[in-house]
Amino acid sequence: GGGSDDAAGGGTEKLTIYTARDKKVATFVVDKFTAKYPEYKGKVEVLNLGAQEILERVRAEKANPQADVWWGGTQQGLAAGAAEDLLTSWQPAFAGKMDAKYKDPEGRWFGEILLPEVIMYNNKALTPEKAPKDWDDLLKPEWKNKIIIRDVAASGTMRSIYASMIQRQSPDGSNPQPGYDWLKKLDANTGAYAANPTDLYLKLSRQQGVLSAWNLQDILLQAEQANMPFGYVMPSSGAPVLVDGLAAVKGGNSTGAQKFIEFLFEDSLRADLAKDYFQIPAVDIAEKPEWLAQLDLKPLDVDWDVIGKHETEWINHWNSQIKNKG
Amino acid sequence: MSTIPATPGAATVPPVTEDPTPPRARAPRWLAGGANSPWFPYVLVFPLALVLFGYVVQPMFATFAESVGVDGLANYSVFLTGDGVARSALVTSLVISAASVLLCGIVGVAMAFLLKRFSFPGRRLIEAIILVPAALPPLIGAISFQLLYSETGILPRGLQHLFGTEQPVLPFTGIAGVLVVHTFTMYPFFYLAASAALVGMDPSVEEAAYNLGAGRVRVWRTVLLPMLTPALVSASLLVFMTSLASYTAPLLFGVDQTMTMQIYINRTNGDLPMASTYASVLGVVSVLFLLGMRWYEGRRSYRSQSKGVASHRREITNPFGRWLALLASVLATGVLLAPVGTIALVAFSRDGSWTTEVIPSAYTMGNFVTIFTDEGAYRPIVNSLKMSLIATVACVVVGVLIAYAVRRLDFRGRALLDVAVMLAWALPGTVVAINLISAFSTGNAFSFGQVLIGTFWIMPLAYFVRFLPLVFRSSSATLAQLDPSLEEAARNLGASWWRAFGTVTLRLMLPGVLAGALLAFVHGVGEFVASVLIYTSETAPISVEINNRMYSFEVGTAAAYGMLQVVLIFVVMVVSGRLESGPKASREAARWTA
Amino acid sequence: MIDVTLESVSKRFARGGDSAAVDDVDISIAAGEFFTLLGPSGCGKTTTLRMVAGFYFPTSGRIRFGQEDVTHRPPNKRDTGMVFQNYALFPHLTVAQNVAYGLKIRKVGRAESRRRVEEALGQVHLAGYGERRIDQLSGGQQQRVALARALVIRPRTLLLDEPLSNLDAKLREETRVEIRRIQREAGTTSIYVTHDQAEAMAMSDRIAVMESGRVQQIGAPQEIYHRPANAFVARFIGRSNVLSLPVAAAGPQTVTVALPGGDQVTVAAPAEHGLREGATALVSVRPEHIGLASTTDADALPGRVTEVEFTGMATNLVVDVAGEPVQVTAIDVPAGLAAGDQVGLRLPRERMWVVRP
Amino acid sequence: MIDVTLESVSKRFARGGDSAAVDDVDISIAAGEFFTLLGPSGCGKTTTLRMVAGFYFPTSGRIRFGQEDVTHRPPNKRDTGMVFQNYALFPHLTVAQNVAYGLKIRKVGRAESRRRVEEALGQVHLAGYGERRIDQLSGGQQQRVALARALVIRPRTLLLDEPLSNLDAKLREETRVEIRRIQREAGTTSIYVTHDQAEAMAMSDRIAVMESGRVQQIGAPQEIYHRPANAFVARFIGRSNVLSLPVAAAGPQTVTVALPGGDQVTVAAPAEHGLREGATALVSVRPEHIGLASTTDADALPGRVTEVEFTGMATNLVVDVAGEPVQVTAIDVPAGLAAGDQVGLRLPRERMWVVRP
Ligand SMILES: Nc1ncnc2c1ncn2[C@@H]1O[C@H](COP(=O)(O)OP(=O)(O)OP(=O)(O)O)[C@@H](O)[C@H]1O
Ligand SMILES: Nc1ncnc2c1ncn2[C@@H]1O[C@H](COP(=O)(O)OP(=O)(O)OP(=O)(O)O)[C@@H](O)[C@H]1O
Ligand SMILES: [Fe+3]
Ligand SMILES: [Mg+2]
Ligand SMILES: [Mg+2]
Repeated sequence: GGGSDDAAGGGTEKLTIYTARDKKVATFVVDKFTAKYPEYKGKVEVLNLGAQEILERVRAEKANPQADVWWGGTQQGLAAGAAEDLLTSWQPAFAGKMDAKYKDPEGRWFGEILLPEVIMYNNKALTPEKAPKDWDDLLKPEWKNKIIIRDVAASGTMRSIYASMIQRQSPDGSNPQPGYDWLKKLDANTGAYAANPTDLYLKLSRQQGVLSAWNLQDILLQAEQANMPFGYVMPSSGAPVLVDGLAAVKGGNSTGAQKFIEFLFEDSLRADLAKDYFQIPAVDIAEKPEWLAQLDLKPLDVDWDVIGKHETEWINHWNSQIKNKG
Repeated sequence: MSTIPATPGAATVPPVTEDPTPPRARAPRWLAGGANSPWFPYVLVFPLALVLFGYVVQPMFATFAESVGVDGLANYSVFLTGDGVARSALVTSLVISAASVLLCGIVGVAMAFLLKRFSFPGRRLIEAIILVPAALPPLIGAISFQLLYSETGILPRGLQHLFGTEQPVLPFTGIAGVLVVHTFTMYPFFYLAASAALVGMDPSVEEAAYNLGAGRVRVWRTVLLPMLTPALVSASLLVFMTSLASYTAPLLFGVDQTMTMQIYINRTNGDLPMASTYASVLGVVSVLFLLGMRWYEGRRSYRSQSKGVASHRREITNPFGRWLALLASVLATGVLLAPVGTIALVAFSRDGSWTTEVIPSAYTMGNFVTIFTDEGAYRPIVNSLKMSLIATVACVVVGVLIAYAVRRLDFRGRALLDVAVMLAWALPGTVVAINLISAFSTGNAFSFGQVLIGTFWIMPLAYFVRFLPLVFRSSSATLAQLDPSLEEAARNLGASWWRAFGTVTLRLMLPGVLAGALLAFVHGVGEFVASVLIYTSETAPISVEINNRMYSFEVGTAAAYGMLQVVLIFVVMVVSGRLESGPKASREAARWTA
Repeated sequence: MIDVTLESVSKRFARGGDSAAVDDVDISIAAGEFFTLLGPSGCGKTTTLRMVAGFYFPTSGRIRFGQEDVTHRPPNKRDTGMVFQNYALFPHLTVAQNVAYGLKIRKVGRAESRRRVEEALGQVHLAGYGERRIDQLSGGQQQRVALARALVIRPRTLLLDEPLSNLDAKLREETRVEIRRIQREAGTTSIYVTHDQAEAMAMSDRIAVMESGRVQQIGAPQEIYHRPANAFVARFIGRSNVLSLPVAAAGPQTVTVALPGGDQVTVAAPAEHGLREGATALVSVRPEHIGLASTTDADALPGRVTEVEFTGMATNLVVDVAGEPVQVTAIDVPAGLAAGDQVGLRLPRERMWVVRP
Repeated sequence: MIDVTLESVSKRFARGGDSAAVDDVDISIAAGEFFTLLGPSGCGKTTTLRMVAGFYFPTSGRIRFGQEDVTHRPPNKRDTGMVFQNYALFPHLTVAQNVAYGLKIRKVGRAESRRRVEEALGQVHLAGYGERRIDQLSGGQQQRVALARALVIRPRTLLLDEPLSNLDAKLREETRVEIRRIQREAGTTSIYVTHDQAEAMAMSDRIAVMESGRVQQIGAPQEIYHRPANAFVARFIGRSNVLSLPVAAAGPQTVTVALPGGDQVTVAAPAEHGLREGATALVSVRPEHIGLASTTDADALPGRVTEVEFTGMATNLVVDVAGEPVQVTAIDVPAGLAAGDQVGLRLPRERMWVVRP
């Protein structure tokens, strides 16, 4: 049996969280949570998984859900979960403050943090001045084989960036060709595709390439906490902003799950996470850390509905016709 | 399984079959009647078949059903038409697998020959480290190869510095890189199988070939290798299927048009039927390969037909050969240990201190301090050990029996049983795990009515299903060499089938069984893809821990964990090396080099 | 009392060609009897033995021990002790452990077991070899371990498949006396396979001669030797001349045949020989029963020596008599007898016997 | 011309106990000679053969082929064809492929190879078995394949380790004639190990009798048979009575001994027998040379029959003569002779011979 039927003494049920967040973040948050709600002390079980694995697991466990909270997932992933009827629909207190584009209209999932996708560079190899200023600069011949890209098809983040690049040039998604051409040129400049984030960081830090496209939070985390030689450029035409969200799993311990999710959106916690873990909250918070206050976030105008409709087709096309062919 | 079955699983009750004999002989006969009663095979095999059917075959069919669920066989047509991705993925996967088999075969058999046929200083040590590459934690392992051989790797960069060239020298990329990783991590399949077989082989046959004028190479080609066929077939199957289902290596070396990558991509796309289609094709290819190999092996007999017992008696006085063997082994060891050394470098280097340098510039013990000060540090290690051990024991018990049944007993459906066991190995771990989740989310007959999801037992069960083929195959290979008249002699002297099996057959199969058990254990400790889908916070294995560290780019501590795993497996190797042969293997080799 | 019965037992191998390895064999062996299977290589001796031991199931027919049908009884329930033609020694056990294996299964106590193992090793002249590994023994020594292993358990039935084939004459003789002694003392029913006819003759109570899976004759050694049922048995057991001679007259139990020289002799024949005057009778006569005589002897058939072979105890000759080669074994041969010499042969009519084709 | 020479060759096994398996053996074999090693089980025959084949290196001593020292030459460079005592057939090859193996290595063309394989299989009576798998053959059939495999390559030296031990008498005889024929035709030097003395006598040019790793006597069959060097050889080759008799007088090449009854006989003795009057001489006499006589015969030694054994061709008796058991083999035994009967024995003085202890 899972969390739901293991009702323990004291009336508090076990709370199982599947999270794609960094282990440190998860530990930090859960500690605060149990500090505030002592009845959950020793009752919270956190499993660290990849975003894709959470989807797989929740999907496979549908008949007898084990998880209560799905914490950390792309908009697409969560939407897929919602579509497969895996998620609870509810309206938390913070939902009202949240921009509609960051949440599911039926309340099955909510955005937690915003992930602007920016240009990343190795700051030992390049000065900020020499680094490209906008997306189109990446296509310049001087960057030939200097770009490392986290392999696209298997990464939610990258799929969103690439789809945005296509949608940018065809707002209604009817003509992906200009986007394809653009990506083909990018492919020509791409020296290698990295297998996973770690691989990307390694390749970039070891200067197999010097440029990439990546999310702001991780760039800052790596630079500050892991001593990596990374810097970022906010593209002048704007950065696609992804939403990373969370949800309560249907059939799980919904009391605990909802309590936890509400807790996550508390102002002070958000501020701490923003300060220490470079998170950009999806709802506005009162006191912003310095970096966030200074951040000149310029969102690229992306229509996620259009992307949602075409992403599979576009990425499959890219994967089979463009990748390594430019 | 902990509790009383809610539904009486057929496997738990002795099968009630109509008994054709008079009641007098009835009671113990189904057990003691032994291998001679015409329906003994079914008694032995029935529970096994049930387990396999429940855990492997039926989920496999479910996968197949999903692939044809919506639009029939349309999904399969992409392998014939489509934009070619499917077809080229299939071709790439096949090419990589075939090449891996070849390379692993060469390396593994050569090492087996060196270590089992020559005695030289340090041989025991090399025997102990020889399995370490297989023990590399999946993610770290592949990354260590990258750190070694890729464009930014130690070797190409080192050579670049040495020769002062513009570009790194001799980097491995793409398929070549994948093959390097495969060769290094999978040659132990061949090594273990071939060494077990060499030990069990009738030496006089080799002498006969020399006597008829065959030179050393020729003897190898025409006698030794053919006589090793069961072992080689077993290893080929394992390597082929592993390569086919290999995921990390192609991923890291950017070979994305492989079957497994396509499965992953299609899952990410949310196109589950298509993913299932790929998985089914993978299964079908594996089964075809298996059937081909079975046929190939079945054409001949490999049992010693000699009278009496011959011992290795050929002696080599040529010291040259001995030193050459030593040299070759030292070289091989260096190459084998290089990835481990790389992990050690990472583990001991300060985060961020190793970028463009050939080797890290600053060192620290910090990573080890970090993992050991973490309060739950030992938990994953203990978990992995415990779960692998349980699974390995189960694999040995069941695997050996199935091997016996398939090799020695005559019953309908032998080939089917063989295929059923191997299927679990042919399928990607993710698929197996998902099948298990579906099977055990709710109680059903195959789980004895138990919901296993979220419990401890699901993990060993997954390892058991996945690694059963390892023990099964290598046991089966040694059994092929064994003269059945030894077992007959024991029976004749009054031993029941079980006793004869235990005291003679099993004892003589031991090298192969141990080899398989070792492989199962090592793989169990490193298992990630299935574990990550079914572990709970209580049962988090070491691989998940490593992955979490990798995920947060704590490469240093991940490597430190990796080192722990390697050391652990090294210890197991040394212990089992003692167990397996004691002084006997050395004696064997010594006789050859007296 | 009948102890082991084979009732029209046949065995066909899936890939053994068309013919059966053992073909409709009927044998009954009395309790305590020493029964020998004799026959050319590949005639089905081992196959028969293995069916009795329970390693093969007859394709058809039944096997009984006493009254019980054991056709499908597992080997370990048959209490047979078998010496395998290929020894089938346990390579992972020492000599003593090999021999002790069956005792251990019979739960014989340690001390008793030790004593019996030592005794058995002594019986096969391997005292002191107990601690050796099997692969440190010579071929003959291995064979003796196999024998000791079967003897030591004192089984109800002993099945011995050429247990002495790799031993020297001296040892073989000693060992066969030992086997016989043990077997007699315990009253063990024994089925013995050998290719050594002298051995078969000397040891057996009865012998079955097989050919191509079929039993040709069953009888006491003397009977088989002196009254072979057919030409095959006559030729196979010992050496024998089977002469084709025209029948001059036929009685109920005798036949009168014409010798090459023209003389007629009356020789014994089986009751239903079915020969008539003018037919050709096959008459068997043993080489050692033919006497050498000088060419001048009127009673003797004249012939020319074509081959001379010295075998130690005796000399074998082949003598051409009117175109038919006749084998003769003689102990006292005229010194210097060589191929080409003329000799006379004396045929012993009382030792001649008509056989069936 | 000397073809194979063993020069004080010894072989000790690491774990073979204290004594050497082969101990200071000196043998020279002429080209084309058929040389036989004879000796009890475990005496070192196989070990010697394996050193010649190159599978063991002598612990000391040298082996030469012609003038060349081959002590350390690898086995595949020696051009010997060996029949292994344990057959050592390739289980993964068919019968025909087994036989063809050596031909393939010698690069014999396909057609020629096929022809020769068929011929060789015919020679061992296995025509038609070419496509069988080895595990589908009987023991004797396997042995014949091993033989064919060695014969077919027509090696420079044939090494045959009990190649006929599992064949029936008939087949053995035919096969040994075949071996001899092939060997003679090609002039192949052959070393043959057998435990069958009749075989050794009939086939060999010379025989070496070994015991406990040492050579006891080397000589032509007749010589070994009639003039055994010592009591061991006398007893081992054929059956022999070695009587201990008091020396009445000693000549340079003869010794006069007193028989149990009191009669004296003068018998041949080796030149350096070193016996004096009053010493005890060992006198060997073969059972088959002793004649049976009636008890009334004055020339005959009286004795009492203690054992009677029928062996087909002859009857073996043990006769007690003044307390000493004397073995007698007779072909014509009075009907109904049984243990306890009194008989007379006639000792043939010209066939008696003094042996060394
Ligand atoms: N590998 C070994 N280690 C130790 N002793 C051995 C080894 N091989 C043989 N021996 C011993 O050496 C002696 C000679 O053995 P060998 O095989 O030459 O005998 P053999 O004359 O061929 O006997 P048989 O007629 O029984 O085959 C035997 O006493 C045997 O026990
Ligand atoms: N497994 C088998 N498959 C096919 N044929 C077989 C098999 N085993 C034996 N045979 C054949 O059956 C016949 C009888 O074999 P068996 O072993 O009983 O002979 P045998 O009388 O013991 O001969 P030998 O004296 O040579 O040992 C032989 O012709 C043999 O080739
Ligand atoms: Fe539960
Ligand atoms: Mg046989
Ligand atoms: Mg021998």
